[in-house]
Amino acid sequence: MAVTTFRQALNDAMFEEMRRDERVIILGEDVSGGAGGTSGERDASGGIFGVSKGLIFEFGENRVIDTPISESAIIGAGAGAALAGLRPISEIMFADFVGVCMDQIYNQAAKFRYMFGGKTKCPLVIRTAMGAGMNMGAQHSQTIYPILTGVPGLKIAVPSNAADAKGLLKTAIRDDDPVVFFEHKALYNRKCEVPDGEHLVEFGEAAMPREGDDCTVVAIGRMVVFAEKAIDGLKEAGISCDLIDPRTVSPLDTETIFESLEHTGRLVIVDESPPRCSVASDIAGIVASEAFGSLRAPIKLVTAPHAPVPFARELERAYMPGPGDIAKAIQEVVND
Amino acid sequence: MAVTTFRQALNDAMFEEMRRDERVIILGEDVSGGAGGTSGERDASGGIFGVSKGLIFEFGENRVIDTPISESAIIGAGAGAALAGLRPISEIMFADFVGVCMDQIYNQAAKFRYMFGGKTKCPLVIRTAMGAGMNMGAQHSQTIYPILTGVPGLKIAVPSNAADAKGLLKTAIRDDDPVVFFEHKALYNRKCEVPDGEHLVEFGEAAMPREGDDCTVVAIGRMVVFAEKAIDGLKEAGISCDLIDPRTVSPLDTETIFESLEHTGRLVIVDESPPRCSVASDIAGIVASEAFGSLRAPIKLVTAPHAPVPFARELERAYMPGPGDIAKAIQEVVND
Amino acid sequence: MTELDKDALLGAYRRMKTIREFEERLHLEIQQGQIAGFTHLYSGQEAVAVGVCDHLADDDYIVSTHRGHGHCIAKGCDVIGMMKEIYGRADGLCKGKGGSMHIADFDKGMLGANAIVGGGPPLAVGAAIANRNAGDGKVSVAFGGDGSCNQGTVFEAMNMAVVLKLPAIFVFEDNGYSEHTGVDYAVGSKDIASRCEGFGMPAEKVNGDDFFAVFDAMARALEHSRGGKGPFALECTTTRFFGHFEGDPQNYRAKDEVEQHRENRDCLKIFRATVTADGRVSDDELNAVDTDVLALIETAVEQAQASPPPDVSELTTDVYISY
Amino acid sequence: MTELDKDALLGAYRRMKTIREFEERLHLEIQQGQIAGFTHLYSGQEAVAVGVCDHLADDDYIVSTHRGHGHCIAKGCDVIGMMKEIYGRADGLCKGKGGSMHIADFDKGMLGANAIVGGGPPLAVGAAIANRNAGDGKVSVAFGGDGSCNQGTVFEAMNMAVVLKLPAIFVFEDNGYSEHTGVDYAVGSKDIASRCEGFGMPAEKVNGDDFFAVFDAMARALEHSRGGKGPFALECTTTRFFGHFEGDPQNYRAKDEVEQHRENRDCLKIFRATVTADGRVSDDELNAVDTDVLALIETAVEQAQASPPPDVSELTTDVYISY
Ligand SMILES: Cc1ncc(C[n+]2csc(CCOP(=O)(O)OP(=O)(O)O)c2C)c(N)n1
Ligand SMILES: Cc1ncc(C[n+]2csc(CCOP(=O)(O)OP(=O)(O)O)c2C)c(N)n1
Ligand SMILES: [Mg+2]
Ligand SMILES: [Mg+2]
Repeated sequence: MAVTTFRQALNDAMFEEMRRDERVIILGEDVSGGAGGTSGERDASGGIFGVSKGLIFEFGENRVIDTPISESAIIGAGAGAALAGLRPISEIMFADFVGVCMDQIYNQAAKFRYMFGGKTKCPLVIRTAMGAGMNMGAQHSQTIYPILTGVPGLKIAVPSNAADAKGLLKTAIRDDDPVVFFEHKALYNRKCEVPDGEHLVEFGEAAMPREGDDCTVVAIGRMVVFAEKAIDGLKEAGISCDLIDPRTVSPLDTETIFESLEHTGRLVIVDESPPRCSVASDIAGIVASEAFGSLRAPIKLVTAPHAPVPFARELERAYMPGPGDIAKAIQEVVND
Repeated sequence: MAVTTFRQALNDAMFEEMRRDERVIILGEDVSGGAGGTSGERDASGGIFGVSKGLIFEFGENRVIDTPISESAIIGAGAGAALAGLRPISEIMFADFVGVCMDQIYNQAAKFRYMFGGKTKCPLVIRTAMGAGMNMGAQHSQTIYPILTGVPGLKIAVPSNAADAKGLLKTAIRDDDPVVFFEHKALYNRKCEVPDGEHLVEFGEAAMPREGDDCTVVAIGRMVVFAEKAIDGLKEAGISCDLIDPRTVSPLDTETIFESLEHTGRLVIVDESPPRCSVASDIAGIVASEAFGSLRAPIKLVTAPHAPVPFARELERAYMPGPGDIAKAIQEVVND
Repeated sequence: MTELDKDALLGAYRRMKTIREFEERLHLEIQQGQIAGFTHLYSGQEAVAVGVCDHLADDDYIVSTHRGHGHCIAKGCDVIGMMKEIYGRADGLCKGKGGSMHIADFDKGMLGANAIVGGGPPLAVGAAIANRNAGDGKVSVAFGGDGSCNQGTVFEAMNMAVVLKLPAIFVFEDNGYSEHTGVDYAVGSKDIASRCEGFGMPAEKVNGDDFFAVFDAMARALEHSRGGKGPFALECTTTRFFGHFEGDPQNYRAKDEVEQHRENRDCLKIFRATVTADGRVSDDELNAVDTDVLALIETAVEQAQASPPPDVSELTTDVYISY
Repeated sequence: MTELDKDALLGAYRRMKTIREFEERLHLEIQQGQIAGFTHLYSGQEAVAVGVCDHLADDDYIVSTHRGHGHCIAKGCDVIGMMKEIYGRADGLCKGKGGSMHIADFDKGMLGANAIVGGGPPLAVGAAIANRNAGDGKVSVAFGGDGSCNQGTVFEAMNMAVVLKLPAIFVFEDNGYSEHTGVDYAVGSKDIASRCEGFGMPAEKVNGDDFFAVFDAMARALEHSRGGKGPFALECTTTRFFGHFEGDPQNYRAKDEVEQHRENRDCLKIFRATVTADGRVSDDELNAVDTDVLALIETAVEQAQASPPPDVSELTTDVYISY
């Protein structure tokens, strides 16, 4: 096991998969960078967050493709290349930008297999950076995954740590269905142990980084980090929780959630997104319809407010659910 | 009271509001139609569904604007004109097409007021036709409102009958916030009584077209029609229901839902959308967190399956929730 | 004019005629309520689809539009499977799940019709990346209408194809209208080819009613693109013989416009006149093709009508390969 | 060259200098960790913003980009309010909710910076509809970078402006790069003006380092657009003196590129040389402006640092007017 950053784990995953299968290509803005620059230096960025650093030198310009600022063409070209036998990774720099290429994601890539009667597949991975916490303002800080989770035909991965990031990305690249892969910007520098050698994480299998009896906490992406903090802090107060990290929100491992609820009877769901039609309220809805009998208290949703992401540090801090909000919700639910 | 079609009610609403306020304009593809045609006839379509028929003759080309097939420019121009003091109605022919203009909806129009510190407003109405049932296939049959309901800054109207369609559209046009207005294609020819004279329906106030004791049914858009059928059919079996039509899903009138639940204790939610992150699961989630105490049985969600909309009649019929599915759900919940 | 032998000429005629009769028959079937949904007929534009696709092999790719039947037939899709699809039958090309606007046939390099205007060209760019990387001289063709050339996705695709020097060919069929709006209104430049040139690729404007004009221009486009010089655009001026969709009252067209076009701009008539005039093919030979084609269409309709609808269990299959 | 009187010249210089010093100071403040977030500086491009906006009144509209400080200042936004906004303060122009990429000032006709590349031009088209309908000779200007000219929304906006003959002016600032990619790589046509012409509007390519070149071209653009002839495009070639965003190591640029540009292509130096050469303005007069500007920036920073952050209760206000 090596201790690796989330960024490095993703980079490793791409190196490994691109070596393993020459059909894998990556395309996006500045995924290498430097094309047409006066220094002549390629890989001037390696992805604006450095995630695709170095790929161009090993795999060349035909497989590591810098594109103009044309997200519909980035996704469309990925989807079209997938229909034509490649296994593309299309990078959308910030998840917020799916607005300019949404059609290619939800009407095209997601629906090909169904519309065409199962006669094709679209093994496209869309990698994108999401989330608040860097004071980037309303158009560079959203989570976005809620609006894609409901789209039939897409799979949605939201890793919370480096090991899962690597294992899920490798699985995504090998998966024959289109996958949207959300990377929280605030996690890129976080480290954890990542298993050596081939490491794959199956879709639809939640992780349970904490186990306990009093409450089930479901948290997504970076919120897992905050939930761990909250839960660890509640030990003193004698409260213990199951913490469930779904890792993929579509498919969603409801079984693990339902099983946990059977013994805790209490549920807190943490999602960095605004509340309406979020994955938090979705999971709550699923539980209220399919595992109602297990519930011994109202479900608590800990989410961002129904507001865009504000710029000022103080407001953005208040916007994001934090460990304190989570701890408070757990206590309330447990005492209900 | 005159008996009027849904289509005519919408047309009346636009005529009335455009007469009342000359800042109201409408723009979209073929909202009039015939420009550049060889017959020289304007208003050749009046909107592909005929909803804007006749407007051009009264209000002229400066206010009834036929556009190229450029949805980002249609929404963007609407939003920009709104910032500049007009009150535009931008028409997106089929709701499915929001994919090519999503950014202008959710990153631009929705966020202006917040990003700019409350120093402006964006009184834009986006009118669009939604829904399955006409064998139009996977890219012309979606409901779409779930992916916009979660966007802070937007209001979302989904009328189920001609009277509400008129009243809600007039309210939308007068509203100072951006509103997305969803018109179910299968409702355009449906008639009902529409109050004469000025008829406005407030946002965030649900209607209750049926009242009863055994179950609360929340249904959206065309599903209200099916729910009415289902509920009326259950009278014989001695089952009576509150039927709640939220009319706007953002803002959502949770109060009416919670009040109803206090006496029924049972909830069925009907939504033509696929289940994940739908308005159905969202309402279920809200209830499970805020009105849990009222629930005496699991919530039942009646939705489309997690699949694109299929083409063949037989499949599409099976795709859409129908009165039978709703009746079955009510019976199950009541007997739980 | 390119030298085509008799077989090639009869083949081209057969494909154009098949499209024509397929569409004329659909028009009747739809009027009689046999077919549900939203159907856009290609009658009148056949010379474009066939003039382009007659250059292509099964492993060249095309992407198509909402008005896609012609492209499918030209690219070699099974006509009976298509008819069944449009009828919504279980044994249709896409199991009845796609319908008129979503026909694809991957064995034929037909990557799909598309009900989103401008949806296809970005996909063709991707297919052209696959072509380029394979280095096998294959190309990808994106069909689009005059109206589609106002959709941002199409511009992005053209620019990206130029930047990446891809073997992608953009074919714009200017049939005079996008829905109920004339091209001279909606295309600000009133000229599509020069727009494409603005993106840095060569473009030609050709008479889309003339199979030979299209065929020859496509030969030049292929020479360019297969030669590694990047994309090429064709603007083909043509006309449609029916409404935008079936049921369209066509109030935007002069009363006799279609009649005039059917008289003077019918690509099949023009083709016949050309090839019989110089004696390359006889009227009898063409008439024999007509007979064949009508029989095929009749069979297609009969089989489609006799085919079963998809089973309801198909509702949730094919959403994913695994989930 | 347009005849500008001394006041106009000094005013233009003041605005350019204010932008320059605002940005140079921000660069320092950011290095010192005073300012959070994602900041894109406009230094080097001042002649474009000022050359364009010096023609505009408060009731002409502009829409801007992620690199918007220059446009704001040129259009007359309050510099202190801007600094406070970038600092994230309660009394910033947008109450600290917007930040560097979302500054707007509606009293000044500044409809907002925009963090989505290509987000602005469609908005300008709408504002130009309002201009046209009001019939008051006002115009709307959309600023964009060389990179933005590859985004589909921008093309749609240009075409629609032509179709509707709107008084919209599209200003493309070619500073050589979109992020870390050179314009010759990403713009397939290697020429933006000809692209715009492809959409059916006149376009000019001008030296964006030269205030007078921009100012004169903008005069021609306005004559065209105010005269009811529809949109106009300007491609202004310029350079940026800092990285794409603050913190950018700029590995894509030759080591001495910025230094060279600061030496030879500094629009302030060029302006000074021009106006002092012919004696219209003296060095002393310009130096006096410099002193003023530095004092203003100092005040802005001091006030911004002293200002309070927004109250947490502001988190959920301004989402709607009523809900
Ligand atoms: C993004 C999008 N906008 C609008 C439509 C509705 N629509 C379908 S076909 C069409 C006109 C297309 O015109 P053109 O590209 O000229 O093709 P033609 O129909 O003439 O073959 C329109 C507006 C659509 N399907 N997709
Ligand atoms: C839709 C979208 N795609 C990508 C980005 C990320 N991004 C921000 S600025 C930029 C480069 C813009 O280049 P250009 O238009 O030349 O403007 P400049 O930065 O040079 O002023 C990119 C790619 C974005 N903000 N929005
Ligand atoms: Mg057309
Ligand atoms: Mg640039």
